[in-house]
Amino acid sequence: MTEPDFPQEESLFEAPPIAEQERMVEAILFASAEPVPVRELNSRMPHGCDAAEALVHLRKRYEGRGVHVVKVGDAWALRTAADLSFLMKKETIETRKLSRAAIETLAIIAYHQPVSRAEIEEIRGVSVSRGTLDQLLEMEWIRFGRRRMSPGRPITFIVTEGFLDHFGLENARDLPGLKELRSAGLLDNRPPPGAEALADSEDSDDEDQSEMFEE
Amino acid sequence: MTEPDFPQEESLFEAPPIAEQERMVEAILFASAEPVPVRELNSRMPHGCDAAEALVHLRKRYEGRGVHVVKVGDAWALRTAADLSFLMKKETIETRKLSRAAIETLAIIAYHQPVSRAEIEEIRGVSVSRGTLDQLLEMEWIRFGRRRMSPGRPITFIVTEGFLDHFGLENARDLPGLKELRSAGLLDNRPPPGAEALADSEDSDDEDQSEMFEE
Amino acid sequence: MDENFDDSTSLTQEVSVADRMAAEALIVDVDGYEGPLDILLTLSRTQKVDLRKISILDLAQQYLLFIDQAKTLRIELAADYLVMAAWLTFLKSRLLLPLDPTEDGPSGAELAAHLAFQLERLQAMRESAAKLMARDRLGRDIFARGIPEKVARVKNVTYTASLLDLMQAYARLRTRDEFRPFTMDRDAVFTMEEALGRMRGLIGYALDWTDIASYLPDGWGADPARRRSATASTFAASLELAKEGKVEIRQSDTFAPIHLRKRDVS
Repeated sequence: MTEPDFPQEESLFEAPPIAEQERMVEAILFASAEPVPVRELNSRMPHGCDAAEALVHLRKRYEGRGVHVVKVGDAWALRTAADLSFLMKKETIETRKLSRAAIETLAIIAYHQPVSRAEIEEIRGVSVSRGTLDQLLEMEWIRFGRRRMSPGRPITFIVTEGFLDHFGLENARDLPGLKELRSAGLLDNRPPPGAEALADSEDSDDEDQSEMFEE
Repeated sequence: MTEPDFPQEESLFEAPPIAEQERMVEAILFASAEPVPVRELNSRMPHGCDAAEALVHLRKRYEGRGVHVVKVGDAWALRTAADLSFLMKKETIETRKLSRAAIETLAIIAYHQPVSRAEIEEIRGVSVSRGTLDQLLEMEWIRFGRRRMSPGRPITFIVTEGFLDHFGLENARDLPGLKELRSAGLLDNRPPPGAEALADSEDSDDEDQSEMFEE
Repeated sequence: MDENFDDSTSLTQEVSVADRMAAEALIVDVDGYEGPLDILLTLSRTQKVDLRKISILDLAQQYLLFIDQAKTLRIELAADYLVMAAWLTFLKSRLLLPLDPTEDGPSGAELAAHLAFQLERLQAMRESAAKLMARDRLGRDIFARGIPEKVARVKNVTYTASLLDLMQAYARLRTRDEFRPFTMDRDAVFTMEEALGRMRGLIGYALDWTDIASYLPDGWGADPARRRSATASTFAASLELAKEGKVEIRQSDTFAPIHLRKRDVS
């Protein structure tokens, strides 16, 4: 029950051995249904612990087990192995059926993020209904990103950690087929011929999906 | 998503190896919202499995880990190791200014120690709540001193080492006297007529600080 | 895009039977389509070629035919379907007419290439969406902890005070008496109301002339300040009672004692 209340500079107390730190990370991850960020692990563990290192060990330990240590963005979680899903009928959560429009909009946001509503509409060729975006926002699969620095300063959409968690992705770079789409130029913002104005709408300083995957 | 589509009566299929059964038990216990009885484990696992045996292995595997396999009534569950329960707390430290009542009470104790509760009340002109003294005691800035040899033998309060540490004082005599307070601009008025009278009210047999204010 | 253009030169205005049947099948549930681009993408599949090699001119032709048929069948089409039809008519003419160097704007080939890109991109997004939805998903294929433990939030409050706070508090206490709000010191004041109250109770017995000095309250005669106040208020109270007609007052000489007696009410 003792608290690690000694300040940072104090090195009188040595950090617990790494095996003990691994146990601690294990306990914290087991206790949480949500992914736990590394910084939270460190703040809850005694001073001097290195949760990131403990995680490397823990992840290895759970390889091939019924439960896996998975990375979700900057956070970590324990999740059951996918091949055992047949045992879990009882736990299955009926997710709301998504409309085709919602599924496509979600994919467009994931692959093109950050992306404005006008850009989503340009890709789909139809207007995006308010309800579709609302539903995705409500499910916490997408959220608002930064505003574009272009005229009208449109708001952009990006996917959330909840999205990554739901689809079992470590980060947005792991989206299926992303590399191929990129090299095929299908994620480029290609303005219609004769519409220079639209080309300007692209931010130069925004870290967007296309830049994130430069290798 | 594949179904274990071998029916109960069919014995053509052998039960999965025990290591695999252990994984299954692990995943079920992990994902289940409540402890799971052995018979439910068996009914959820493929035909021919022996959940009880798998549990023995699983339990051994989690020995000494951050999480234990525990029996809850007739059912089984995974639980955080008791020695790690301190990790299930998220500590936030909030710094607050001491209340006016507390700082005044503390000042009186520091300048007049040893001082009884009745004396503190006389100086403050209002009653001192039990909570205020408790707070200062809990902070370990004051402690109980000797009892007065006067009628009722009231308990007195004095300041602690922790108090001196916090305020950077060698001893309570280092506290600036009224004269210094006045020259520092903290007291612009002539000494109140009652100040000396109060000093006189101190017990003579106690080593007190009234002389500090003699000018 | 050159391919598109080459294809288009060999295109006949006649549409094959298969194309027509496909287009008719589309009409049945035009509501199921999400806009013109969706229809174009569906129509493009009838060409059975890689989207990159698609003939935009053929596609434009198919689309226009589809719109015509919809009109014949009196199916009401949303405005954007008609806008697309007009645009494709324009594109078709651009693709078929020889390039006019004096004309402004993008060439037909550029426009066609962009449309092809849009179709390919939409198709790619649809495939990606399908792949995404087919992944092992939380709550369906993979599961989170079923009995999460509550993380107790413990708020540790530390109180601080500086030496200055301490000294200021003490200074405040020791100087407080000097800042007593102003009040009249009423110890030596016997008010007229008090005197009047006292005398009303006593005048019933004043049947004969009595010195008003005898009406001073007990304990107010010794201290000069108190006597002064009591005398003044008693005198004022006597005048008040005389005004009310309850008593008579007389004084034989200057500075002589003042007497009063009860006035008989006839």
